[in-house]
Amino acid sequence: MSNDILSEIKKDYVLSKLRDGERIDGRKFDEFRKLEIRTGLIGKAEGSAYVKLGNTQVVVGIKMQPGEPFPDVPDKGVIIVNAELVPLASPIFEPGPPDENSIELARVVDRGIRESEAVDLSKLCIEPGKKVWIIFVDIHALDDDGNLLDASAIASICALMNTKVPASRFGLGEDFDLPVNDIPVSVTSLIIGDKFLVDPTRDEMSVGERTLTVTVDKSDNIVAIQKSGDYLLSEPLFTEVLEVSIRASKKIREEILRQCSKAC
Amino acid sequence: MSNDILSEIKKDYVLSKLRDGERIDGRKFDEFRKLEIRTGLIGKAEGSAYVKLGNTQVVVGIKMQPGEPFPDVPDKGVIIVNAELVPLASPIFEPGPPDENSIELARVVDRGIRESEAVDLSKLCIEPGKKVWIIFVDIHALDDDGNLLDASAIASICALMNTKVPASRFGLGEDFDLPVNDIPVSVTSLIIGDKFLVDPTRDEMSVGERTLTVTVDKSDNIVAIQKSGDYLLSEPLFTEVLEVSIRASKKIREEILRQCSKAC
Amino acid sequence: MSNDILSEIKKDYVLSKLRDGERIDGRKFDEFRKLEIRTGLIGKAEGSAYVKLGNTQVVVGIKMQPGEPFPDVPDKGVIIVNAELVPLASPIFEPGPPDENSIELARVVDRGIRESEAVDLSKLCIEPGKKVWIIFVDIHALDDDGNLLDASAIASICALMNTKVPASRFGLGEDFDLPVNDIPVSVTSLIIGDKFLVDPTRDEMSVGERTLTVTVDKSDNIVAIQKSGDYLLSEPLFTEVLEVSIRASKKIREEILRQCSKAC
Amino acid sequence: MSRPEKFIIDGKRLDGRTPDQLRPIKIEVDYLKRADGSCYLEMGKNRVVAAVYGPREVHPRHLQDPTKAIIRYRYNMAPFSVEERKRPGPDRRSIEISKVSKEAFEAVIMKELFPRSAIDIFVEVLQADAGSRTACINAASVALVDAGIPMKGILTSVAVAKVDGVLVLDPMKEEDNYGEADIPFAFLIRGGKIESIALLQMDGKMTKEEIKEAINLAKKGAMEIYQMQREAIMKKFIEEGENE
Amino acid sequence: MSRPEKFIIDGKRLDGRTPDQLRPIKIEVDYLKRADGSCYLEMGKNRVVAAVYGPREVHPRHLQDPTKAIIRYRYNMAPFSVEERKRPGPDRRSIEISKVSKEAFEAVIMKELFPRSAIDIFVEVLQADAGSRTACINAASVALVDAGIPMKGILTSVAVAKVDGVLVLDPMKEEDNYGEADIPFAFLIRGGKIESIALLQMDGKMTKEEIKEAINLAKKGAMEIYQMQREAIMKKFIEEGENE
Amino acid sequence: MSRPEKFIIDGKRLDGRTPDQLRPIKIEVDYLKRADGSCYLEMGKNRVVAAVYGPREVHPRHLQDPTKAIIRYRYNMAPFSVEERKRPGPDRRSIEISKVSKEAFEAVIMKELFPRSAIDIFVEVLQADAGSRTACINAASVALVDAGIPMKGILTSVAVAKVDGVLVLDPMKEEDNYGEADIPFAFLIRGGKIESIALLQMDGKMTKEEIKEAINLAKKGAMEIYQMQREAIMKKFIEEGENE
Repeated sequence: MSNDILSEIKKDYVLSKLRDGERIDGRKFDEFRKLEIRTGLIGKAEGSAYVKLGNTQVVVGIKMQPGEPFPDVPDKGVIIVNAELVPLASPIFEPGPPDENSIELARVVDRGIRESEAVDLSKLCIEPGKKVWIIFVDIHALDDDGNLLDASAIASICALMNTKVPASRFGLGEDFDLPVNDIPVSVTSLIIGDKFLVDPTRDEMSVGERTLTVTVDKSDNIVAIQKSGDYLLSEPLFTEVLEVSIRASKKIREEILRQCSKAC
Repeated sequence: MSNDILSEIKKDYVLSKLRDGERIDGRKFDEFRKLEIRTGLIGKAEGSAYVKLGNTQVVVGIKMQPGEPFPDVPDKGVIIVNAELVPLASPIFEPGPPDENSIELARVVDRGIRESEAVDLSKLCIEPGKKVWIIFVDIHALDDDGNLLDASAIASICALMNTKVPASRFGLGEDFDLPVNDIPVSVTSLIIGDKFLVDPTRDEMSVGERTLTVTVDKSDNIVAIQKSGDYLLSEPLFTEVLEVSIRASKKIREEILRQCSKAC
Repeated sequence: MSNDILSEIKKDYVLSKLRDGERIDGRKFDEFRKLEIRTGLIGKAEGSAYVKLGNTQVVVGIKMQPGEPFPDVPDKGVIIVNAELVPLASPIFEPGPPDENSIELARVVDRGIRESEAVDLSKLCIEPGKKVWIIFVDIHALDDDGNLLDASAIASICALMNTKVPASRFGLGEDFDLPVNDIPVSVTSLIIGDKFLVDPTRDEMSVGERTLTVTVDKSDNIVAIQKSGDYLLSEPLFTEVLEVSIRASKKIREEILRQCSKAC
Repeated sequence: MSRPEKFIIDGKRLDGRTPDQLRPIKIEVDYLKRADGSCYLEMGKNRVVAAVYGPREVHPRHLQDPTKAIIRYRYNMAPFSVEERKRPGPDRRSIEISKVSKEAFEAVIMKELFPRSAIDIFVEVLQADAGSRTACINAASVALVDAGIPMKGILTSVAVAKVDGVLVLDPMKEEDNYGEADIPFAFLIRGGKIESIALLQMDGKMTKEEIKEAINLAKKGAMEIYQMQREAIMKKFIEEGENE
Repeated sequence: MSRPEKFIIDGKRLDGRTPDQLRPIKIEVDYLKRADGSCYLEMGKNRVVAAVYGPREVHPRHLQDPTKAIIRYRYNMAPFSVEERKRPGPDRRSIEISKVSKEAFEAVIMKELFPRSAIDIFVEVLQADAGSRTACINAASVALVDAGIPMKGILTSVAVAKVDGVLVLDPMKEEDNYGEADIPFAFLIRGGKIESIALLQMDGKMTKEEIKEAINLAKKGAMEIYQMQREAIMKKFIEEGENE
Repeated sequence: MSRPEKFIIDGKRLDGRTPDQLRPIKIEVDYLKRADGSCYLEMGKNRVVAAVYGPREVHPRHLQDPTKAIIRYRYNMAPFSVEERKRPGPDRRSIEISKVSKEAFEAVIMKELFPRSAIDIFVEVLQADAGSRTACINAASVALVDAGIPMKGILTSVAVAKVDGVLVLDPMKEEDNYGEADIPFAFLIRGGKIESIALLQMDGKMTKEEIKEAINLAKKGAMEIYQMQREAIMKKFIEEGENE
């Protein structure tokens, strides 16, 4: 119960600040929190990345193994994205099979990677129609202080950029770098009436979990959109979010390149 | 709560009518509701049938694919009957894996088809001991206004009669009609004390879910019986239900042939 | 609720007896209840044993079939131990998938068999890396009057000693006796403060489910230990339990040999 | 096992029985300590154990019925009870058997005497032969009496099969698997007389005349089983009397 | 099905439609007896049935919301609705569709009027073509009106795809599978006018200009569907009037 | 990985350690924001994170204990934590580890102070080396202190293995997989002294004398780990002090 009151107070504070044109942590409306990326920390994985976005923390590990292709694309590798919102990461996450929120998160991250054609799947065919590389992208939440989705998307692409295909382990020649051609960046905005805030914190989310995620590729194409939450979105606001998301995505991509090229 | 009262009133009404020798909808004791059959409405299925029995509606779709035979009958096709009592069809159905009622329904329908040898499974062997045709009969309830079982059994056999074996899709020669040799008809009676009513409606079922289902083949053999519900059945009543079921099954079979030959 | 009171009274009784240096059923602290073993009662199983330890009853059945070896031990058979604490055996067992208690029981029994190398798995290879014998040890509780674990362990090894490998059924030559080289015996003690009681009954367990299980092979090696329950164990007590367990295991092993050689 | 060429030779079945003969039956009452009532039963190669718990509190509260006890029945097969190891947990067949068996007992237990409570009947099949559901009902009946649950009478169950056109009582595996039809019955027996049918299923092919004939054969078998159930219960009470 | 070489030939799509043309739509209101509101809808080869139950009591009590009704939405595909038999039960795709569809309806249903209760929306896909989620939302909208649930307006849903660089309305299977992008929309229509976006997803590749263009195309299609939803509802009320 | 021919050469283990030497350990307190207490810990190649939530309300009400807090412990491995991808969700091994770890903490947490509430301990294994259960207990201990949960002392955990007949402290993967025995311990340390054993398991083959020897070796290792746990906690408090 006391949680409800606390949440009510937070909500009022966020809204009153917003009326003054400010965010509670002083950021600009289109500004992400501090981003920290570390790759390669999980030696047993083919690739891995730890991302800290403000206080939100997530680890992504990549495992690869040979397997069967989809019948309709017999000469391409397969990507499977899975997210575990383990109860360690938030008082509201529960143990058990993935719920609608973790499934949505995994699927939106998946669409960003897939539709930007970030991974060159045609280079992951071992024997057409029979054997291709399967890539498991496992998102493991550690601390959900808001916007786990964008943090997960960043960690996923960084982990992929950091991945070595373990060919030798399976007697399939020498290991090689996973071919990554694009860096899709998802930008999630919290919608509050006719305003919006990019990369919301958990405290900001207390005004209502109403978000719009726009994923952008390196050529400024939109590759995925997800409206999430029980709200009505006006067309002008949508247009504005689109513009801002494209701009914000560029900055994040630069940050990824800066931190990841160093790390990889 | 108010549902309990409504149900109590319905029950009294059914019983008082019954004392006058009448059914609430004016039908005779051994009379089915109006039966409407449509086949072929699901183009993506190998066979399909929609059945409306009074206000009870059900759709059955048939899918076929090559698979392994049972070890003890290596040269025969396999039939798998599955029923989904989805929550759309009744306020008392719940989402989730099949409960005892949907399992019982599927298994009684299955026994009617199997024991009447309605489908000539010996013509569904592709390679003895290795590969035979698997027939999935999926019963999908739409509206349960009583006696979903008989409606499902009718829809199942009609869908089978309407099925084309998709041999060409699997590179196994030309498509051919599924060989159907019999039309088993299940007749469900509601048992009320020492009386019974054939093809009960949901309102009639309010007196207690106590039924006896007798499935009859075209030669008047009994091929399946299922007593369902917490009641004691006297031998004379059972004998009477048997007789009436055989008679009623003939009429339904004629109706199936009339509507289905037109449709198929 | 009344169960709580009953349980409280039992607890007081056990503790007051204990202060007088006695057990409620008059046994010595290191004494097992009467042990009765019958083997071969399940003709459809490859091996089976019924064990009655006091009023605790359990049946173990062994089924064997060819299957794949573990990749890291390609030339050895595989043992899988599974326990079903079915609700028939105790008012507190619930239907459903194995809970932490049945998993722990199965795994401790498994470790005793595995680590004592009781079954010569190297004689169970059919084709190295491809096909070995899989042994399913299924523990089926009938009546849990305390110490189901030791009763299960005894029944498991007796069933294995009683097992014929069904080679002929799978066209793999003649049936032969499962090669069993050791008789691991698990000894479970109930820990009560700085005292302990071997082979506790359900009534004795009312003082708190705090046990220490020590499994001993025929050469007096310890092959498995499991501390179970929310208590702190002092080093001197642990040492004492070790000594007593070794002694007690010898007696049980003799009893097994006496009853089983007769039976097998 | 493969289909035998003939099921009946010189009036005798494959196991030497006449068509109207039961398999050997063994019944032991009060087999378990923890259960409120229990029974071990063999019927041919069937080996089953039944336990009754209750009347007792219903735990997920919303399952309580304020007017009567709820009856639960769980038919479960041990993994080693059949030729090919069965994966633990209920399958569709077990769920159906549990349902119709539960309904049979609901019709005879005086459940109105115990509102808000549950009577749990658990049967474990340690070894399954043909007719395990009938063996379980027979064991459960005895366990209910042992638990002191008031009933309108006792349930006694037996099946009839048709093989080579002949009706046979209490079919064995081959008759069940390759026969032309199988009907399991459970009857309510009160005052030593069969009163009505509590469980009835059938699959196969039979004329209505054959079905009527099957009932008579089943009733004959049921009366014999009933005597054995009675004796087993009596024996327990006599022993208890002697022990006092 | 394999990728067609060209999607648009002489300004016509593979099924003969122009880029801004909908597939044929058929709507039947009050299709089910037991549900409080229902609708059968065809949209191309999609065949879907929607049912609404409620406002009704929420059963696992702790799910109740003391300030408003909870909305539940279950999108479910029949096993035979797709080329390869689908295993019964919800998969990840169905769960995501159910979530975003539920949220769209949460935004328009006046749920504050029914505290502590539930409004259940069930949609069954009997046959799936491209755009089954949009067909289901259109059917669910009509079923909600049929059930008399107060809403801010009606939801109307349609998708736009991009094929061969051209935006097309209400894509068919080939366009959906092999096209360059797909955006399903649901709009709130009130007083005959599109007010806002209730559902929006997208995958593929589009410039922001194309997305704006797609909205306009979708709005055109939505207005046409809205007219058909309206007519179907009107027809029912007229028939009911006549029957009185 | 295959069995090494020898585990100890010239008194050194495969990774260069002496038999009584621990792997490198790194501990970071207060690693997570949302949890009430947390800890990141490395022990060899183990990388684990522990979080503590509580005392907090118990949600399925009937799980509440009116006399004390219930303790829940969930040991969970990330799918990428091991060589071959692990399917998400608890397996039998994780369930057993969670049980014995929970019981160890139940014995030291002063749970009577928080009736009706729950204290949840979650540990995630991001990378698993040998001894991940001991690493998790060490991390969980620190997280409990960080959360301010009153305990009788601190739990410190380490394993001892037997390889080539020699007892070695804190075994690495090869020693664990191919060694002759493995004993994980957790000790209660109070006032800087080891008081008793809170967790104890063993598999392999050991004489009772070897087991006694193993305890002494484990106690030596535990005291070293305890110092590191203490320092990590101290460091946090000093930093907090400085920040004020």
